[in-house]
Amino acid sequence: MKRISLAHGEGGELTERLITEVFVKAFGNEAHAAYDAAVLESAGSTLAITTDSFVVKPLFFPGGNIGTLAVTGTINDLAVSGAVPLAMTAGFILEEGFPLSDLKAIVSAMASEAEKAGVAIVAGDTKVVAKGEADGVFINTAGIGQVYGGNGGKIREGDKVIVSGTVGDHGIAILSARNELGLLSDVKSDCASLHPMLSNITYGLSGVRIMRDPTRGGLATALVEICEHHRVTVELEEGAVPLKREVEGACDILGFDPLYLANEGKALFVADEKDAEQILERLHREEKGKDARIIGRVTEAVSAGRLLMRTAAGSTRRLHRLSGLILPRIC
Amino acid sequence: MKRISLAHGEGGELTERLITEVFVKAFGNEAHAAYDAAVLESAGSTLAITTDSFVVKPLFFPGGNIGTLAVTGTINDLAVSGAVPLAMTAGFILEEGFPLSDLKAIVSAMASEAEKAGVAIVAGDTKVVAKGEADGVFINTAGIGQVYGGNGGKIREGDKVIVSGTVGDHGIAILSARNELGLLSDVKSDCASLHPMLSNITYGLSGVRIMRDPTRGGLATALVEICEHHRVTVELEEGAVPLKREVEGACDILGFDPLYLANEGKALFVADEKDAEQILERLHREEKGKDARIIGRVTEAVSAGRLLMRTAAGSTRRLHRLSGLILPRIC
Amino acid sequence: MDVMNFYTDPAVIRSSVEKVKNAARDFRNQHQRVPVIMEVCGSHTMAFARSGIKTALKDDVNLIAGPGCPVCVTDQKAIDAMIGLAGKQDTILCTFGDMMRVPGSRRSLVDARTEGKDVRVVYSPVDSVTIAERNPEKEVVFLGIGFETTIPLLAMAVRKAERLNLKNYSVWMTTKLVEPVLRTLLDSGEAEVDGFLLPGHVSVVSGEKSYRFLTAEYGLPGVITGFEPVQLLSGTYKLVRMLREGKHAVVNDYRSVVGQSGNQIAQSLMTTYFTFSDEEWRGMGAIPASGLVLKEAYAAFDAKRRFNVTVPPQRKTACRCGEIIKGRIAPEDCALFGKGCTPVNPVGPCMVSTEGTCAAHYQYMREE
Amino acid sequence: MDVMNFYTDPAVIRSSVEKVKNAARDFRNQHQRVPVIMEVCGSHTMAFARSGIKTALKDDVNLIAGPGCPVCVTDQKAIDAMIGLAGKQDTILCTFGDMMRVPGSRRSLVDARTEGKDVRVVYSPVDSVTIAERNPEKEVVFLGIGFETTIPLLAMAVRKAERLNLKNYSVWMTTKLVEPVLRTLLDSGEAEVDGFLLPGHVSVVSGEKSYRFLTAEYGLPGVITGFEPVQLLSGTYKLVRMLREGKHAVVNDYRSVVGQSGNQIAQSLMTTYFTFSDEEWRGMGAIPASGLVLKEAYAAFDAKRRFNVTVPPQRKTACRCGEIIKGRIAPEDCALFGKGCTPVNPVGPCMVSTEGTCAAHYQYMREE
Amino acid sequence: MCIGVPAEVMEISGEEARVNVMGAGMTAGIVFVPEVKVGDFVLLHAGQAMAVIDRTYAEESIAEWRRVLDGRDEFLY
Amino acid sequence: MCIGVPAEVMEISGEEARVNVMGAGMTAGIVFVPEVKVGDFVLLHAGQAMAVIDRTYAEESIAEWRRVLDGRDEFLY
Ligand code: SF4
Ligand code: SF4
Ligand SMILES: [Mg+2]
Ligand SMILES: [Mg+2]
Ligand SMILES: [Mg+2]
Ligand SMILES: [Mg+2]
Ligand SMILES: [Mg+2]
Ligand SMILES: [Mg+2]
Ligand SMILES: [Mg+2]
Ligand SMILES: [Mg+2]
Ligand SMILES: [Mg+2]
Ligand SMILES: [Mg+2]
Repeated sequence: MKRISLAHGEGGELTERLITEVFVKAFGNEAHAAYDAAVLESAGSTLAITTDSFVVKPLFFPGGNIGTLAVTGTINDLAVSGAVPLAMTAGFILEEGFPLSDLKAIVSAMASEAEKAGVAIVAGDTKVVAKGEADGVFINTAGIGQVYGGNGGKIREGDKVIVSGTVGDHGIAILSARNELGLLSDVKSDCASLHPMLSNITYGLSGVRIMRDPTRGGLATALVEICEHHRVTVELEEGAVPLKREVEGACDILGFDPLYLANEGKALFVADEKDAEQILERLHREEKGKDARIIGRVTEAVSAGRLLMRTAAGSTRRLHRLSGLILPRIC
Repeated sequence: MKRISLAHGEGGELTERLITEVFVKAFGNEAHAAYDAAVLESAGSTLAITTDSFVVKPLFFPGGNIGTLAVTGTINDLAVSGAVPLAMTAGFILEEGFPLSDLKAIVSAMASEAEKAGVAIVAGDTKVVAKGEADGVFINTAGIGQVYGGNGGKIREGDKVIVSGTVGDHGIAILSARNELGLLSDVKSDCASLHPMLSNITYGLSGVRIMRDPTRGGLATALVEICEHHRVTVELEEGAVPLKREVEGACDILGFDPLYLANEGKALFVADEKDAEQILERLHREEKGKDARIIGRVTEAVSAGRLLMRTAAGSTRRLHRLSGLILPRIC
Repeated sequence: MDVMNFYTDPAVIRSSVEKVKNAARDFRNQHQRVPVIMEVCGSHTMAFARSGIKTALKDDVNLIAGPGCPVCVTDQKAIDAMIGLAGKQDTILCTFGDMMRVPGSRRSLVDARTEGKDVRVVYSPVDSVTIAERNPEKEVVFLGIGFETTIPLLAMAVRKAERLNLKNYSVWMTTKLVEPVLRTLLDSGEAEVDGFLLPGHVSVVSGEKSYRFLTAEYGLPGVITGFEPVQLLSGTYKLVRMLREGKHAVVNDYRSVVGQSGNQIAQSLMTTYFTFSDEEWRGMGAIPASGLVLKEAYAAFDAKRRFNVTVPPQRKTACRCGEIIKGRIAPEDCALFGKGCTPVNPVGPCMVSTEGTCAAHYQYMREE
Repeated sequence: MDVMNFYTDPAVIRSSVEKVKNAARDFRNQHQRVPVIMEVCGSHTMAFARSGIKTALKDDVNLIAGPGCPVCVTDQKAIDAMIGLAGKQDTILCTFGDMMRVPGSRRSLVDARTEGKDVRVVYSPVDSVTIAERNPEKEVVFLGIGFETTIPLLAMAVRKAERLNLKNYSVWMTTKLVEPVLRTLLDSGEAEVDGFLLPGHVSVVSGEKSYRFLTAEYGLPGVITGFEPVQLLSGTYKLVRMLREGKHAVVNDYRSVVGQSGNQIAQSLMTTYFTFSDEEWRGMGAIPASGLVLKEAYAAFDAKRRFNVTVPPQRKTACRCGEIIKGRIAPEDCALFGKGCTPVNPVGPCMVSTEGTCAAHYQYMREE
Repeated sequence: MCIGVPAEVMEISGEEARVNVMGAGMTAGIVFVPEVKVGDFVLLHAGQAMAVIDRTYAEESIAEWRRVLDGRDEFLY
Repeated sequence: MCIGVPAEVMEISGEEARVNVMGAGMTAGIVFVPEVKVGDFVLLHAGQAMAVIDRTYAEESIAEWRRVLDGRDEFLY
C-alpha cells in the first residue's frame, strides 16, 4: 500500500490498518482509538472549544505542512482565548491515490507539533473520496481547552495594540511555494504553536483585554473585527507594523497589502498601557516574540467601531475587512 | 450571491456575511461566533470527545442530508459512549460554485437536528476550495459530552447482543439515491440522533457492557471490533438480524451483505441477560426502537475475539471486518 | 416469491441436512469412503460456504469446487492485459466489481484507479454502453469476462452499441464455456469426482441437454441445481442418491427456470455476434474452442482488435489457484492461504473474486 | 533602493505636505480658489488616497481623478463581451486580477468561475502564453486591457506565442491611449482643470515629448510624476508653483526612468504588432484612433477575429463612472457610493478596479 | 457461475421492464423472455431477465422435496 | 497608469533576468532594456523591466527636493 484507495475509507479492514499503522502510531492514542469517543478528565469547569478545517495548497511549504498548521491553528485559537489546550480531534479527508508517504509526513508533523505543545490528539476520523473529489488531503481539527485567563476588563482609551512579530510571512511563504505568480522567496511560514508562550506572557497581568491570532484576512481584518465587536476605535501608526524585507518586496511586486496577509504564528494583544510595556518586554525575551511591537492604540473606547491608520502625511484613513479575494492587480 | 465563491473563504467581508447570514442565523450562536473559541461551562469533569467528517454523496437523500448526518453522527458517537452531548463544532469545506440555497438547506437541517437533541453548535469554520478540488460540501463535526454512564462491567458469557432496529437502511438509501447501479427503492436513511433515547433506555441499568453505533462497515464490522477489543466470542443467529424487505431485495440484486451496510440511527448493545430484556422492552416502546431484537449472545468471555454466525444449517461461520470496498459482484 | 421462504426456512434446511447426511452415510457404508462431488459453479461454491452447508456436511460429503469462477479461470496473462488497458489515455474501463481487486503481475484495477485511471464498476454490461454514449470523446472498453450466463449480456451490450452506432465502444472478450473445460478436466484424469452439481444459471441459457455428454461419454451423473440452501441440499441429495444407486443420469432439479434446450434467444444472439475461440485457462493451458469472441463483422466492437496492450512477463508466485480450479487441492493446502494471501492482499484471483474458492473459504470457513 | 527611503520618510513627507500647502495657499490668495489638478493615472489616484496625501491636502488642492483606470474607461459593452468569452467551451480565459470582479451587465468573471468556467488570474501577459503552451487542447485567451504601459507587454505576449508557433493563443484587445482621451476631454470643455499630473509609467514608454501638445495646443502645464509619497508631493508642488507663476511647461519630475523619447524598443514592438483603432470609452463614446489592435498579419492571435461573442443589451444602472473618469464628479456625488455600490457588491468598474476612483475613495477615504 | 434473483415484473415497456425484488426495484431488459407478462417472476441477472420462473415447476419441486423429507422420496431420474 | 517597482538585477540570461525586490525575487523579461547590467535597478512592471533606473537622476531629484524643503527652490521648468 503506497497510495490511499477508496477502501481505506470504508470502515473495514483497510481503515483499521490505516488507523493502526499511521494514526495510532504517530499520535499514540491507542486507548482512545477503539471507541466512538475519547474520554478524558478535566480539572476546571470552564471550557474553550474551537475548530478549523485546513485546505492549504501546497500541502508542504517552507516552515511546515498542512499538518503543522492543523495543529498549531487550533492550539492558537485556544491559546488566544486564554485557555490551556487539553485535547484535540483530527478529521482527515483523503483523495483516492494520495501518497501514503505524504500522509505519514503530515501525521508525523502533527504528532510532533502536538507533543511540543503538550496537547493530546485523542479522537480522529478518516474519509476517502474518489480521485478529483478532493485535493490531496483536507484536515479538520477541533480542540478543547480549559480557560485559565482572568477577565482583562473592558477596552479603554489609551490601551495599546501589540503584535508579536512580523506580519504576512505565512501568506508570502504559501504564495511562493504555490509557484503560480512567479514569486521567488525564502520566506518561511511562521506557523507555530503560541501555547505555552501566551500563558507565560500574560501571567499575572490584569490588563490584557483581548488576544487574537490574525490568520486569514490578516492583521487588518482581525483588528477590524475587534473594533466592531467591542465598538472602539483603534489607530495604527503607518510603518509601525513589523514586516520582513522580503515580505514587503513581494507585496510591492504583486500589489498586496501585508496587513491582509495570513499569519499562523502571531498574536495580537490589546492591553492597558502599563501591561503593554510588560507584554512587550516579555515577548522580546522569547524567540517567537523578538520582533514584537506596539503598533497602535485605542483612541475611542466608545465608537461605531473603526480601525484607522495614521499616515505619514499626518492624516488618518480607515481600514476595512479584506473585501474579496487577494488578487494581483492589473499592472 | 447565489453561489459560493472563493472569496467566501478568504476570511474577509464575504466570509463575515456568510457566517452572519447563514451560520449564525441557523445555529443561533452569535455570542460565540466572534471569537477564536467558544467558551462553555461543564458540570462534570469526565468528558467524551469525538469527531467525524462527512463526505456523503449525494448530499441530499431520502431521510436526510449531509447536514443531518453530520449532527446525528457525532451525537450518536457521544450517546453510545454514555455521554450527554454538551456542544458541537462544525467545519465546512465548500467547493467554489456550490449553491447557497443548498448550503442553507443543509445548515438548517443541522440546526433543527441539533435543537431536537438539545445540543448547541458553538464553534464553526468555513473554507472554500476551487471548483474541482472538493465535491460540493464536506462537513466535519466534533462533539464533547459529559459522561454520565456508570461502568457496566466486563462482558460475560451469556451476555446478549441487541440491535435497536433494521440494519442497512442508510446504505441502501444512499445507494438508491446515488442512482449509479440502477437501484430503485423507497428506503429512507435511518439517520437520527440516538440521544436522549439511549440515556432513557439505559437509565438505572448496571449491566450494559457496551454500546456502539454500527455506521461505516456495518453491524458485522462493529461487532468484530467489539469482539477483538474485548477478546470475547459473540455468536449471532442467522436470520435474527432485523431487515427491511426492500433492503433485503436490494442486497439480493446487487450481491451485498446487509451486515456490512452502513447505519446512521441504530445502536448495538452488549448487556447482561437480565438487562437485555429490559432494554428490549424499553426500546420497543420507542419509535426508533420498535424493530429492536436480540440477535446473538456472548459464548466465550475469554477468547481470541471472534464473531460467529450460527447458520440455519446448524454450523457456525466466522464473520470478519469488511474487507475492501463494497462492489457489486460480477454476476 | 413465496416459494423462497421454503428454500430458506431453517427447519427445512436442518432436516434437509440430515437427509443428505443419511444418504451420504449409506454411500460411505457402501464404498468405505465419502462421495466426492464437484460443484462446477463458483456461485455454488460461495452459497455452500456462506450458508454453512459445506461445513455442516464436511464429514459426510466431500464437496470440491470446480472451474466455475470466471475471473479465477482466466489466465494471468489475460488478466494482466486487461489491467494494462486501464493505462490507455482517454479510456474509461468498465468492469464487473469482481475484477477490481484481482492481482495482476504488477497491480490491480484498484491500483490503476488509485493512480488516477478511469476505471468504473457497472452492474450490467449494458450500463457500459450508456457510459460510452455519454462520453463520446473517450474510448469505453468493457471487460467481457464470464461463462454462458454472462455471454448473452455481452451480446446485448454489443447489440445496443451497434444500434446506437457508437464508434467509441468495445468489449475485451475473455469468455469461457463450460462443456470444453469439463471435458478437458475429465480427459486429463485429474478430476477424481463421483458426480457434478451443475451450474443452475449457465443451464438457464444452455439447457438441460447440454450436459448429455457427461452421462453418454463419461458415465457420470449430474444434477442441475439452484442456489438457495434447500436447493443446494436437494441437488446434493439427488446426486448422492444416484451415486448410492449407481445411476448416472443428468437430473434437472431446477426446472422452474431451466428447460430442455435453454434460452433460444440468448443462444441465437450469441451465435449472431460471437464465434468460437481457443482460450487459455489458468493452470490448464489453451483449450480449443473453449470461449467466444466477436465475429469479424463486429470487429469495430472488439477491443482486442482496436487496442494493443503489451504485457510484460508474468510475475511468478506460489499461488495455487490453477490447482484449486481443477479441484486438485483445497485453499487450506496452499501455503499462502490466510498468511501471505488475504482478501486485502490477495496473491491469486481465487482470493478476491466473489466466486473464488479461496475467498469463500477465507470469508466463511476460516476459524482462525 | 536606498533612494526609496527618502521618498517614504515620514519626516520628509510631512514637511513636503507643508510645502505644497503653502504653495497652494499662495495660489488661493492669488485666485480666490484652490488649484484644480487632474491626476491622469489611476495608480496616482490610488497612491494619493492610500498615502493619506489626498486627505492631507484636501482643503488646499482639489485633486481630481482622470480617465486613468484602464478597466473603468472601458465601455460596458466591451466589458460584457469579455465576460461573455468566459462562457466559451474548452477555453481558458486569462486576465489581470483587476477584471475579476468588474460587474458585467449580467455577471462578473468571478461569477463565471464560480459557475465552473476556467478563468485564471495571471501576473504577467506572458504567463498566459505559457498556459497556452501547456494546454494545447484548449483555447487560451488573454484579456488585453491597458494603456501604453501595458500594451508593450501584450506585444511581448504575442511575440512569444508567435515564436512558439501556438495555434491556441489569442488576445482580446481593448487597449486605450492617453493622448486621444486627453484631447477629447479638453476639446469637450468638460475638464475644468488648471493642470495635469502626468502618468509616470506611461511616460516611461511614450516619453516626455509626447505631452508637448498640452502646452503647445491647450496652454496647460503638466508634471510627469512618480508614485511614492514624496514624489507625489514634489510633482504636485511643481505644478502648483507653475500655476502660481502662470507658467505652462511640461516638467519631467521622474527623470530617473522617463526619457525625452520614451522606450524605443517598446514603441517599435507596438508598431510591429499593432495598428490604431477607434475605441469606445465609457461615458465618452467612440474616440478615433484612441486604441491599438492587432495588425492583419497577426489576425491569428486576435481573439476578436477568432471568436464571436454576442452581447445582449447592457443593463442600465445609476452608476456614474462615466462622469467620474472625466473628472466631472467625485465618488461621493454618486447616490450609490457606499450604499448600493461597495467593493463586495460593485455596480460600476470604478468600485472594483485597483485603480478605480470609487475604490480608492471607498477603501481609503471613507470615514463611514 | 453467477447468481440470479427472482424478481416480479411490475410494468413492461418495449424491451424493458420494471422489476421488483422484495420492494427494491430495477429496470431490466426482457429481450431474452419476450413471453413475459406483468405479474410473472423472472430470473434477474445483471440487468437482464434470463428466464420466466415457472411457478408450477417451482411448486412441484417444493412438494416433491416435502415428500422426500417426509421419507416418501419417489422422484425419478 | 500602472505601478512599477524598482528591482535589482541579480543575474542575466538571454532575454530574462532574475530580479530582486527587497529579497523577493522574480524572473523578469529584459527585452525593453537590452543595455541592462547586473547590479542595475530596473522598473519592474508585470514581469517586464520597462526602464533602467538612472541613479544619477534619482539622486539629483532627491538633492533638488531637499533644497526645496530647505526653502532654496531654484529648479527650472
Ligand atoms: S490462497 Fe491465495 S495464493 Fe493460495 S491459491 Fe488461493 S488465491 Fe492463490
Ligand atoms: S460608486 Fe459605484 S455606482 Fe457610483 S460611480 Fe462609483 S462605481 Fe459607479
Ligand atoms: Mg461510531
Ligand atoms: Mg481559526
Ligand atoms: Mg480553530
Ligand atoms: Mg469516524
Ligand atoms: Mg486535484
Ligand atoms: Mg483565530
Ligand atoms: Mg463515528
Ligand atoms: Mg463522531
Ligand atoms: Mg476558522
Ligand atoms: Mg466534482
